[in-house]
Amino acid sequence: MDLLLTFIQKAIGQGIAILFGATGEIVTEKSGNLNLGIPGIMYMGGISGLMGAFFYEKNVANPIPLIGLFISFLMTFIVSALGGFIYSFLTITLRANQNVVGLALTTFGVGFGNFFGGSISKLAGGVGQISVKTTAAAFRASVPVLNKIPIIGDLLFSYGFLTYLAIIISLSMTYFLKHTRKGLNLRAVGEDPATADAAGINVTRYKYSATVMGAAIAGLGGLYFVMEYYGGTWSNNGFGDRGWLAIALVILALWNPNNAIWGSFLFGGLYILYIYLPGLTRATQELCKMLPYLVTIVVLIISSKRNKHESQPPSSLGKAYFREER
Amino acid sequence: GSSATKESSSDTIQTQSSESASGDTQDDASAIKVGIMYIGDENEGYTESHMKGIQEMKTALGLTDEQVIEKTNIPEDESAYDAAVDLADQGCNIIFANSFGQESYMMQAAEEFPEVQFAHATGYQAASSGLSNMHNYFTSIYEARFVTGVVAGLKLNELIENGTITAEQAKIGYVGAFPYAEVVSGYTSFYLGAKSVCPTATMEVQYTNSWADMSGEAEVASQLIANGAKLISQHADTTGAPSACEQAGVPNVGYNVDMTSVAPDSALTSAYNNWAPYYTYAVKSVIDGTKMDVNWCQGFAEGAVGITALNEKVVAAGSAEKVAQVEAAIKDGSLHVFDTTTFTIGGKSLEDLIAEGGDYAKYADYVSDGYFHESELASSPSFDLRIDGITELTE
Amino acid sequence: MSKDIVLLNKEPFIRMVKRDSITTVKAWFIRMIAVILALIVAALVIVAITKQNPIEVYLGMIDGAVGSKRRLWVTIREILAMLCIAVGLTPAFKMKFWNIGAEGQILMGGTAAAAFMIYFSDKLPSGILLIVIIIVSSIAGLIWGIIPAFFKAYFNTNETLFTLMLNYVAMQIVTFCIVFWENPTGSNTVGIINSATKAGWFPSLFGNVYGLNVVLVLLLTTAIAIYMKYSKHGYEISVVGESEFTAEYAGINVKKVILRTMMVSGAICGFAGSLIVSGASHTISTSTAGGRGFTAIIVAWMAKFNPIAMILVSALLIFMQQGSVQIATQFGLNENASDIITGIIIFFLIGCEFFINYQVELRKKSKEGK
Amino acid sequence: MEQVNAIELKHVTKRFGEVTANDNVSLTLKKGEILSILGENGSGKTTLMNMLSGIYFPDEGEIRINGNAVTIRSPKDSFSLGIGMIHQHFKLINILTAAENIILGLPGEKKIKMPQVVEEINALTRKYGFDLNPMQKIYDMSVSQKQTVEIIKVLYRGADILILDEPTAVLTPHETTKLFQVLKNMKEDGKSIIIITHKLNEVLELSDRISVLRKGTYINTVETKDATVESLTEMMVGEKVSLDIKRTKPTNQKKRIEVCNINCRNKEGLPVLTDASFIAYSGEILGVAGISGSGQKELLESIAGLQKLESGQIFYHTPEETIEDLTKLSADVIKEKGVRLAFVPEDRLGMGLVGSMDLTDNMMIRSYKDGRSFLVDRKKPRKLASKIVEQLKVVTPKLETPVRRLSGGNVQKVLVGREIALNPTVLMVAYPVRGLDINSSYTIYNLLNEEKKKGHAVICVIEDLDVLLELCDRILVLNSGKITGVVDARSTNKEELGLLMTGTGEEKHKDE
Ligand SMILES: Nc1ncnc2c1ncn2[C@@H]1O[C@H](COP(=O)(O)OP(=O)(O)OP(=O)(O)O)[C@@H](O)[C@H]1O
Ligand SMILES: Nc1ncnc2c1ncn2[C@@H]1O[C@H](COP(=O)(O)OP(=O)(O)OP(=O)(O)O)[C@@H](O)[C@H]1O
Ligand SMILES: [Mg+2]
Ligand SMILES: [Mg+2]
Repeated sequence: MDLLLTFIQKAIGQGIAILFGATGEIVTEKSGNLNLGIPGIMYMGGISGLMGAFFYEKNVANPIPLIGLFISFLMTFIVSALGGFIYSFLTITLRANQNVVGLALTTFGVGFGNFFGGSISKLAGGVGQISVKTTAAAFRASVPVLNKIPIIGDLLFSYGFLTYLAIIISLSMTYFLKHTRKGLNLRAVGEDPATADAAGINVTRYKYSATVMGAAIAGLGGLYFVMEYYGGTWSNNGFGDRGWLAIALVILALWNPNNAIWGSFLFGGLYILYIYLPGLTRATQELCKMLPYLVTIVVLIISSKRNKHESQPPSSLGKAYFREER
Repeated sequence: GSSATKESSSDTIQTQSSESASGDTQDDASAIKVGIMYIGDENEGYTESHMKGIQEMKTALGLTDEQVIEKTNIPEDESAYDAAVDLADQGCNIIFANSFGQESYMMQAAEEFPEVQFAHATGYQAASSGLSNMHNYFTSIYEARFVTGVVAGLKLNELIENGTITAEQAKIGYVGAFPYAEVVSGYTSFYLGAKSVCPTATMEVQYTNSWADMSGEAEVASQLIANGAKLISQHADTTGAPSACEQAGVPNVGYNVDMTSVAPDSALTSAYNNWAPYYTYAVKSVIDGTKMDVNWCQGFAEGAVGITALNEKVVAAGSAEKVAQVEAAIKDGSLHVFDTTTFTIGGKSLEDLIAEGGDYAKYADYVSDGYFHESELASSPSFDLRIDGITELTE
Repeated sequence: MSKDIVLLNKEPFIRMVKRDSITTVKAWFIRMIAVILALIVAALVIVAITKQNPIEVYLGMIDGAVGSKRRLWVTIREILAMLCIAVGLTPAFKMKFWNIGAEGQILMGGTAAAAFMIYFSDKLPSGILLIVIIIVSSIAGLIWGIIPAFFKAYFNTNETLFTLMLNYVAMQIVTFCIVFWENPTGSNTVGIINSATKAGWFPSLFGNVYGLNVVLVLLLTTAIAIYMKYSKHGYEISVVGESEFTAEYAGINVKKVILRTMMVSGAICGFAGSLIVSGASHTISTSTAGGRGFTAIIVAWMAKFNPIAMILVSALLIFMQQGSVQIATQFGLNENASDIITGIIIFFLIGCEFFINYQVELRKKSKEGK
Repeated sequence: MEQVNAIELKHVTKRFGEVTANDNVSLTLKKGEILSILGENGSGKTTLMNMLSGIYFPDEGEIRINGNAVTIRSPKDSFSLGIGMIHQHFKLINILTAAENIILGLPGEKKIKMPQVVEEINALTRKYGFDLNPMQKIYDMSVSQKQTVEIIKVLYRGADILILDEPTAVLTPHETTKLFQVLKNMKEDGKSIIIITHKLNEVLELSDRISVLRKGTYINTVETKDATVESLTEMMVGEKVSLDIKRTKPTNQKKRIEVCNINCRNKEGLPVLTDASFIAYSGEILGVAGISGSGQKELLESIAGLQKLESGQIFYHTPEETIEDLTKLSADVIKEKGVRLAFVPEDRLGMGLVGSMDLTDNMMIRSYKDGRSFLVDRKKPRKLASKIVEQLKVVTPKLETPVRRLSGGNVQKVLVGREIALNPTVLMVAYPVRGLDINSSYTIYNLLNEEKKKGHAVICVIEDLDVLLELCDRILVLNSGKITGVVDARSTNKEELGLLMTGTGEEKHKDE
C-alpha cells in the first residue's frame, strides 16, 4: 500500500516537469514552430530560478519564503522566455532552420545550466552546498489541512503549488486553444501562416508570443525540478533527458494539453517503474528503463495509423514563413 | 627551494600557500610537474574531494599553479588515454587519474612513458600489470563508513527507545551505485557499524546503476522509505537521496560531502575521503626520487578518511562520545571493521566457509586473525561478500 | 459610406527582400563577419562571467586543439568521426527524413563492434575480424535506421520522434550489454577490449594510428558526395524529399527509396560506431556516441550537405570542443563554458544565412509624397 | 458632390529581384462597378491585387482608397480599408470549420460565441443566396463550397471592395453562373468588385469595364459594351491572334486503352469510381467531362498506375496489336514494360514537376532510369530542356531556374513538353489549360491536336464545355464516379452534356 502510494506520488512528481515542458511545446508547436531547444530551455529555467533564490537568500539576513519564491519564479520565467526569444528571432525573423536552431539551443541551454550550476555551487562552498532552504520550502509547501487526510491527502494534496499550476496551465491552454479567438488564430498560424496572414492575423507576433510563452512555461518545468523535486539544489545534467520526453509527450497527447496531463503521469510512472518492480536484475532493470521510450514509439505508430485530420501535427510545423515567398 | 617558490608566486593567487609551505620543500620541487585527470569537475562531490587533496598537496609541497595541470571531465574512454599522454607530453613527472574506468587507458599511457609515474585511484591492476611506473591508491573509506554506521545505529536505537519504531522495524535503506566490491565493501562496513550498536538492524540495498544520477538516487531512496526503511545511507555521488529523505523526514547518512545544506533536518553525518595524504606522499616521493607504493591505502590513522561534523539537531544523544571511542579503537587497531565474529553468511562464519572450500576458498588470503583484511593486498576494496542481514533488492 | 477610413502613412521601417543570387565570395564574406561577430560576443561573455582575457582564452583553445602533434591528431580523429556521421545523415536529410537518431545508430554500431571484439577475437584472424566488425557494425546501424524507416514508409509514422526515442532505447541496450561485458563484475566499465592482442583494432596506416580512419572516412565522404549528386539513387532521394506524389508519378517506389536511404544512412552511422570503438576508444559505454549524433545534424545542416563545407563545419565545432578541454585546464573555465560559446557561434552562423538569402531594405525617406 | 473612386492606383511599380511584375501601373475602380482585369500569364495581375490586399508592398506609386491616399502594410490594413480579396489559391484552414475560418483574425470578445457567429453567417448566406453549413469542416468541402466560404469571409468582414482572382478557374459552368448571380447581387448592394479571369466570355458577360495588363504594364481600360473577344485578345497579346481549334477527322483508329469495370476508393474509403468501362482509340481526342470531383483524376491515375484499383481491368493495345494487361501495375512497372504512356497531372508542381528543381532535373523525372549505369546522365535531359524552352517559347531566365519560379503557363508548357517528348502512344492530360491565358491555352490545344494527328490516343479532362465540344472527337461524361455516357463531340451540345454530368441522382449523392 505504502509502496503503491509512494509510486503514484513519485510518478506524478516525475511527470510534472515533463508536463510543463510538453504544455510549453504544444503552445509553441501550435504556432508552427518545432522547438527542439526545449530541453535546453528547461535547464536554463531551472538554473536561473535557483540562482535568483540563491542570491536572494545569500544577500538577505532573514529571507522571506514568498519573496524568494517570487524572485525565482520571475527569474525562471524571464530567462526561459529569453531562450524562446533567441529561438524565435533566429527562426521567425531570420528564418533559420528550426531543427538546427533547436538543437543548438539545447546545447547552449544545457551548457548554460551546468556552467552556472557549477558556478553557484562554488560560491556556495562546494558540491551539494547550494541550498535555498527557505525558498525551496515555500515551493515544497503542500496544501495545508487537506494534506493531513489519510491516503487522499498524500495522493492529491501533498504537492507544492507548481504541481497544481502545471495542471491549471494545461487545462487553461486547452480552453484557450479551443474556445478563444486568440487560440483560434494561433491554431490558424500553425496550420497555414499564409492563410492566417491573409486573414489579417499578425503571424510574426503570434509566432513570437506563442514560442516565447511556450518556452517560459517549459522553463517552469526546470524550476519545478530544481525547487520542488530536488528541494533547491543543483546537480549537473541532473534534469537528464526529460526535455526530450516532454517533446515526445506532445505527440502522445495529440497536441492537446489535457491529454498531456495524464500522459505525463504515465511517463513519470514508467520512468521510475524499474525501481518498484520486484525481482529485477540489474540487466532487466536497464531493459525496464526503456519503457517510456518504447511506449512513446508504440503510441506514435498507433496514432499514425489512425489518420484523423484532428490528430495530425500543425501542418506548417517546422517551416519558416515569409509572406512574399511562393 | 624557497627562492624558486617565491619567484613563481608573484603572479598567482597561490602566494599565501607557497609561503606557508616553503619550509620543507626539496630543492628540485620547482622542477617537478604534476598532472591529474578527473572524471568530473568541481561540481561533483567525488572529484571535488580529489581537487581539495591536490590543493592541499600543492600547499604542503609548495608547488606553483604552473606545476600542476588539472584536466576535468575526462571520460572513461580513449579521451582518458589522450589526456594522460597529453599530460606526459607537457612534461608531467607524475600523473593521477581518479576514476575506475580510466585504469586501462592509464596503463596504456604508462607503457608508453616509462619514466613518468602513473597513479590511479580505485583501480586494482597496477600490481599485476608488470609496469613499474603504474600505481594504485585508495582510502580505507570502509572505516569511516563503519563509524557513520555507528551514528546511524545510535539513531535507530533512539527511534526504538522513543517508540517511533519497534526493534524489528529498524531497517536501513542503502542507495548503491553498482554491485561491485567498492560498493559492497562500503555498505557492509556501514551495516556492521550500525549493527554493532543496534543488533536488530537490517538493511536493504537498491542500485541506481550510475555514479551520479541525482533523480535516480532520490527515487530509490523514496522507494526504500516506502518499503519500510527508517534510515537511508548511500554510496553514490549526488545529494539526491538526502534531498528525498529531507522531504520524507527520514534520517540519512551521506557520502563525500556534508549533506546538512540539502537535508538540514535529517542528515546525520557523511563519510568522506581525504586524498591529501596520498597526493602529498606520491608527489613527494617523485621529488625525492624515492620509490612509490604500488598499492597505497590508508584510513583514519593517517587522516585519509573521516566523517563530517555530526548534525547535532538530528543525531542521537551521546553520538559524539561513541564516535570518538570507535574512531580511537579503529586507529589503535583494537577494532577491525570486518571482524568475522560480527557477521555470518548464510548462517555460517566466513572462516567455516573458507574451510569448506568451494567458491569461498579464494578469500583464504584475506582472512586471518579473526578479521577480513580489507584493502591490504590491493588498495582497492575487495570485500564483495553478501552477509546476512542485508538484502539486495536488485538481483 | 459609414465605414471609418484608416489613414496609414507609415511605410514599414525595414523590409526584407529576397535576393536573387549572391556571389560565393560575398556569401563567405558574410559568414566570416558572422564568425567574427560571434567571437566578439563570446569574448564579451567570457569577460563577463570569468574576467579572463578573451584573447588568451582563444589562444588557449588553439593550443588545446592543435598545440601539439598529438593534439592535432586527436582533433583530426574527432573531426573524422563527426564528418562520418554528418555524411551518414546527409542522404536521410536530403530525403527530408528527419533522422535525429544517429546517436542510437552509432551506439548500435559500436555495440556490435564491441561484441565482435569480445566474442570473436580468438576465433577470427585479425584482418578478417576487422572487416567483419566494420560490416556488422554497419548492419547494426542499418537495422536501427530501417526500423523507423519502415514505419515511416508504411504507416507514415513521425520519424523525428521515433528516431529520437530509439536513441534512448539504444542507450539502454548498451547499458544492458555492459552488465554482461563489464570487468570486474558490477563495475559498469568494460575497459580496453583486447588491449593485449589488439584484435579488432584499426591497425596503424602510414605509421599513424589514425591513418586508416582518415582513409576510410574520406573515401566514404567522396562516395556519398558522388552518390548524392550523380547517381540515380541520389536523384530519387531528391525527388522523394521534395514530393512523394511526384516520386510516385515518376515511377519511383517511394517505400523502397525510404527504406534503402535509411539503410545507407543508418549503416554509415553504424560504421561511425565502429570507427569510434575499433578505431579510437576500444571500449563501449553509454557515452560512446557522446552527443555526436546531434552535433552532426547541425554540421550537416549548416554545411547545406556540401561535403567540403561539412569538413569545415565539423572542424570548427570539434576545434571548439577540443580547445575547451585546454581552457578548462588553463583558466578553470569549465567545459560547459565552451557549450555556451559554441552555441553562440552556431547562432550567429545560422543567423547569417538570412543575410545571404535576403536583403534588408530600410525605409526610403525620399518618396511617399504625403 | 464629386463621385470618388473606390480604388485609384497611381504609378504603382513592384519588382521581384530582376523581374518587374508591375511597371508604373495606374488603374481606377469606380464605386459600384464590376471591373475585369485581363492579362496574359505573368502579366502582373495577381501582384497588383496583392498590393491592395497587403500581401506585397509596392516599391513605388500611390494607392488611394475612396479618395484617400493610404499605405497598406498588411492584410489587416487592407481589411480595415474595406478591401476583401479572394485569392487565386484558397486561403482556408482545412481542419477548421467554415465559421471558424470566417471569423479568423477578427477582433471581438475573447471567448468565441459560436452560436451567435453561425447566426450572423446564416444571415449573410440568406441575403446573397449562398448555400453553406457554417459548421462543416473545410476538408469535407467541394471546391465551390470552399469558394463560398472565401466570399462570405470577405463579406463578414464588411468589405465593400471585393477582389476575386481567377474565381471561376475551378468551377463548373453551373457554379459559375451561381457565383455571377451573387456578384451581381452584391453590386446592387453598392459593392465595388474587381475580377480577374482568363475566360473572356465571362468577362464580357459580367463586367462593366475591362482593364488590360501586358508584361507588367498597364495597356488600357475599355467599356465592356465596346469590347469583343478578339479586341481583348489583341490588347492582351499585343498583336492579332487567331483563336481557332483546327479539328481534323480521326483516321486509322485502333483500340489503345481498354478499361473494364474498374472500381476504386479514395483515402476516406468512399467509392470514387464505380464500374467504369470505356475504350480510347488511337488518333482521337477523348474528352472527359464532369463536375469537379466526379472521378476524373482517379480515372487518369488508374490508367497511369497511380491509383489502387479495387477491381476491374485495364488493357493496353500496342501498335503491334498485342495486348498488355496493365491492371494493378504501378507506374514504374508499366514503364518497364515499354508502354509509352504520358500523363500530365492536374497538380503540376505537386506531382508533375518538382518545384525546387531546375528544368534539366525536371526533364529527368521521366527518363532518369534509362540506361544501365548507376549514375544519371544529365546531358540528354539538358538538351531536351533547351529544346522545349525554344520550341514552346517557355519564359525562363535560364535552364537552372527552379520551375517553381516560372509562371503557371510556363510551368504547364514545360510539363506538357516533357510528356510529349516521351513520344507517347497514349497522352493523358488533366485540366491542361487551367489558369492559363488564352494565348497559352491555344498553344496547348494545338499540341494536343498534333499528338492526335500523329496517331496517338489523347485523353483529356477539361472543365470548359465549349472547349470540349470544339476540341474533342468523343466526350466521356462522369457523374459521381459512374460513366453516364460517351458521346460524339460533333453532334452533342452543352445541354446534353450538362444533363449527363448532373443526372438526376446528383442532388441525392451530395446530401449523403
Ligand atoms: N512572390 C514573387 N516573387 C518573385 N516574383 C514574383 C512573385 N510573384 C510574382 N512575381 C513576378 O511577377 C510577375 C507577375 O506575376 P503575377 O502573379 O502578378 O501574374 P498574373 O498576372 O497574376 O498571372 P496569371 O494570369 O497567371 O495569374 C511574374 O512575372 C513574376 O515574375
Ligand atoms: N517566387 C518567385 N520568384 C521569382 N519569380 C517568380 C516567383 N513567383 C513567380 N515568379 C514569376 O512570376 C511570373 C508569373 O508568376 P505566376 O505564378 O503569378 O504566374 P501565373 O500565370 O499566375 O500562374 P498560375 O496561373 O498558375 O497561378 C513568372 O514568370 C515567374 O518568373
Ligand atoms: Mg495571377
Ligand atoms: Mg497566377
